[in-house]
Amino acid sequence: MTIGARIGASALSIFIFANYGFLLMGSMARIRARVQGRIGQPVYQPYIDIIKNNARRTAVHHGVMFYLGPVFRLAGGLGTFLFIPAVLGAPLFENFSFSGDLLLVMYFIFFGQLGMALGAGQSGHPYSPIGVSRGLAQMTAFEMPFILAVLALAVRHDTLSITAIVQAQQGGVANWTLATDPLAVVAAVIAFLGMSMHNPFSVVIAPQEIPIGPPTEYHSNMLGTLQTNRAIFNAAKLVLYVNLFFGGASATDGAIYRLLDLVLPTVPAGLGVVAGVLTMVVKTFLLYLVNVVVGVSFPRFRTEQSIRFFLAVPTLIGLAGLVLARF
Amino acid sequence: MHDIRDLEKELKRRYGADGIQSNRDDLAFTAVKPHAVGDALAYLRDHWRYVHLDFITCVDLIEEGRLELVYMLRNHDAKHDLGVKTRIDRNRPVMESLHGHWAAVATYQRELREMFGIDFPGCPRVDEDFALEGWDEMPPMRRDFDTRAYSERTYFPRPGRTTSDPAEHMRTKQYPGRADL
Amino acid sequence: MSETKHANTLANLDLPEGERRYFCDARPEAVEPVKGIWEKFLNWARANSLWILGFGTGCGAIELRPLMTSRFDMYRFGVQPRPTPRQSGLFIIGGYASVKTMKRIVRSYEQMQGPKFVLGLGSCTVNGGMYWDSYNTVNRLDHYIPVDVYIAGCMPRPEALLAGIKTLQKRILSGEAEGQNEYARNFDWYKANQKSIIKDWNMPDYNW
Amino acid sequence: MTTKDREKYPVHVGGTEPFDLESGRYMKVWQGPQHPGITGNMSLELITSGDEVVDLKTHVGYLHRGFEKLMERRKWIQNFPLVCRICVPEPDFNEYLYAAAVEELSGLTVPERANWLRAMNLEMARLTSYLMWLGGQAGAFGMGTIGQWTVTMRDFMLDLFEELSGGRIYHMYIVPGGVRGDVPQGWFDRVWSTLTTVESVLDDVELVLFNNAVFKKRAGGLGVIDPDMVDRFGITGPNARAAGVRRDLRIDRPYLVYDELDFSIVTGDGLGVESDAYGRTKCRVAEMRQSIDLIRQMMDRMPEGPVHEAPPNVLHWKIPPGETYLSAECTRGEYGYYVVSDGSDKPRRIYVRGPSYTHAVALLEHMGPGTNIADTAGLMVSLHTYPPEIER
Repeated sequence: MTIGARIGASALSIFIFANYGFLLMGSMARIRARVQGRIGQPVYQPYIDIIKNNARRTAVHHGVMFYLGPVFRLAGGLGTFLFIPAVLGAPLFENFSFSGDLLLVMYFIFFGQLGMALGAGQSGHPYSPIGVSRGLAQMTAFEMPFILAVLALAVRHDTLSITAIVQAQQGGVANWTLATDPLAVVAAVIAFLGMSMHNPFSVVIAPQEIPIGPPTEYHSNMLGTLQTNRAIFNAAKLVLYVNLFFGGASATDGAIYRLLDLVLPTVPAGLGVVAGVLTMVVKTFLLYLVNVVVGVSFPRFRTEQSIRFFLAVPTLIGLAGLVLARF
Repeated sequence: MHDIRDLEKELKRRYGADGIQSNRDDLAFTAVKPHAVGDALAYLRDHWRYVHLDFITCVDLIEEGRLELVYMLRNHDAKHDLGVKTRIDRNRPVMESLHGHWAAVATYQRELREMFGIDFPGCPRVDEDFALEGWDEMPPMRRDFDTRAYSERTYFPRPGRTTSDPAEHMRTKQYPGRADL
Repeated sequence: MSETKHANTLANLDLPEGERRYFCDARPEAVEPVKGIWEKFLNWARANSLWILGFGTGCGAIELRPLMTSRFDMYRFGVQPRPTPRQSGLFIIGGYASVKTMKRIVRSYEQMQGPKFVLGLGSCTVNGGMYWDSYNTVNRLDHYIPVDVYIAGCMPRPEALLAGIKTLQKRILSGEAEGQNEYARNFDWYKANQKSIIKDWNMPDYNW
Repeated sequence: MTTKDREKYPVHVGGTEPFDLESGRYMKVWQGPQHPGITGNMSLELITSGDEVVDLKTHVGYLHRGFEKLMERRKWIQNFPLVCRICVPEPDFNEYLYAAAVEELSGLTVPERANWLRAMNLEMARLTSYLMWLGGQAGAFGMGTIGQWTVTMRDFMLDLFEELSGGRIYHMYIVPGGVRGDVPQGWFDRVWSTLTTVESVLDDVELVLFNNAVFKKRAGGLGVIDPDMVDRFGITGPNARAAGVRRDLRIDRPYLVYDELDFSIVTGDGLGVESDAYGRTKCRVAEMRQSIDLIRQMMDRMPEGPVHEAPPNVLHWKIPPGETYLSAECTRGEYGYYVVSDGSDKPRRIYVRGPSYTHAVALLEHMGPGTNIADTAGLMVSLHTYPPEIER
């Protein structure tokens, strides 16, 4: 596969999963509204918001770094996605995955927030540094269980390639990390709550206790960039988690593929890819649903409370998972 | 033991209070000289269990050229309210600051300073703006401050508002010919 | 600062040297809308994604909570509250504006990014309403910031608020809601009115 | 926080700034007036060191309308639409206190049934205001779901008010000489069913809130009020009762028909909770259930009869000279009206005593230092401060 075709394929997959991320945001807002007894905004509301934000007529200049913040954030989101194979066995969706992509992805996940911190710092609004300090402190905290879980995986499968990890989980739920390393999965999922900044770990962007953190001064097209990144970044993190812990999605395997296999004499490759994408969509939706349900049913931790929490329970679970994976 | 007569005697003997007028069986008023207010309040608080300060306010007696300060105290055990009044000069209104007695007194004094122009030397933050900001007219709660004239002078009243005397309206429009209106 | 300034110079010059660079020393400029179908499309997006500034300026704010909850769910129309003026485009003045609040209203309004819309809630924003003779509440809101829609009543019901929001959306779709440009064109007049009531003007004339 | 912890912070002397903001150790942050985590329209001037508030100043006046001045230039009856505007969440206490003061000064008598309806109106207002507050308290800690539920319940209560008085927020139902009209047909039944709905939602709220580890962590130990602070700061209402001080004007000095009703004071130690934000929340939820019970008692024992004693021609109504102070137990504490009449057809002086006057300024400025900057909103809401009754 030539590099040009590869770039084109990645662009296409980014486009598909970005739209999926938008629709995910919209539908989750609706689910949140249902818990609160409301109807909620339309599913396509994120699109309108982004169009409006990019169509703002005026914007305020705070300096170069202020502009670069959202760019870094978007770069982080894109980079995270670009090195994750979305669907196994589908050249269209394997992006730029290579043998050591896990390390690179884990770097990219936190790259965006650092860039954002620099940009928000230059905005000069007192709320921004407060939110930045909270955010970075929490980030270092929930990195710990996440990294322990990933190490458990790496030790278990003796590889740093996401593709290989997904490959190793094929062939039924029994091979999933959920079944092989349940402790690592628990630690990682708790870390995901913090990573996706839902309650109870959302003090960074809390409206009540000092609004609203780093993006206080961001508006107009910069806010639009941030929203776009949120969609892509959410999708990327979800895909990564499903790949690492929930068996990923394959174009030549999976429940939907088997179903097709029953009804059709021979499943064409394109249909297999569609089946893989559908598997990924279902799994990511369920994973995100867990987050949202937890989010609507909890208040927020304060910064130091959430740091204590992360460094206590999930870290110990992750350590136990690592030990179990080794021996 | 809370006996209103003993209290009256004590206040008369110690602070020259001129009697206690009881409006209800749980509400009474007394009046002392300005210099004695601080001691009287402390005495009431410490010896007669008037531990709770309801409010401090001021009534503008413009006819007598006086400002009447009212300190309303409450005795929770005897279920009795006692209002301690004192009158100060309206043209040079200065009153002893009692911010040591209760924590909220400073706030009340800030408001009185702003609304009535009473000075409380030594009261913390007494010269800061409380409710108003950059007010340069006479203190607005004085009787001779005409709020309507100030509003019409300042705030671009929207034309079309007709204010009619309701009594006049009833007499002419609603019940013409009624004698008792 | 009680002394009157020339209306066509910005007050940044009166600031201490260190603080001048913090604020914008340029006057607001009217941004002409691009003509044609593209602007219609953008207006559609603006009308369907109204972000309210979370600033309860008066007692009208108490009817915004029911508006957000399940009875009158304003999220259905793409209306949602935002905590920071930079990101919000709709300013609901919840009732009477005292002078002290008016100062903050002006600052928040100028910090909002255009196109921005103002919705005057309650009779007290129209002509002072119940406080028409009060010494501390402004009578006509539209003398200080441009107002797109007034909602009369004290207090207006949430249904009235929804109707006002729908009216505002119609105005935006028809391209009439150009309050930002109006503010920029009549900047001096608005500034003079604001300074006539805000006695201690200790901020720049136009702070982004 | 206790008094001992305060000693490590500089004290205010005459409002001079004890913190050197240029030193880089402190940062000044304004919370409000444009802030979702603020009650109403006020602002807190915070000086923070790291994540900790070392100094807090309350700034009020953003809602100052000069009520007391306006009342002095309106006739007695013309003030009735005005007084209820002082307190938006529960205007009925203003209506009742002003009406009672006018009646006491003018010697106007009130029919029996009117008193019962007044008391019922006040209890419904208490419940409505508490529902609003509960949402705010949970929302201050980031739990918007509770607010969505309770504010909807508040809407159902407002429907009852609307059916009774025609107004959702401002009722103007309690007028001198009684109430403005008798209850509509079948209104009591609707009240009863609505109260049942509210109770069921309260069960859910208690389940979600008081069994919630995160809420316990956030609200527990936040803003502790020692019983010895109560008299010094003039703390009243649930804030004092949660500290274990048994003071409730409805029982200590029964007004209206409260002496005929069967209820007891809700105190923090009675519920076995500390006097922190969590304990205050528990106390207030208990009082919500109590007022639901009170409303039901009143509906059971409501006597028949007239509801309004017509005053003389209100347009020429001259109140004989005199002065009085009436206080009632509102949601936040002691609400009082000090009315002075000089015999004319307009009041001479009316002073409105709101409980937030001490809670939001003196008490909050005392309790602020030492709290986490993320807790200031929760602390302020847990005191149930409401700005308009401070500046009026």
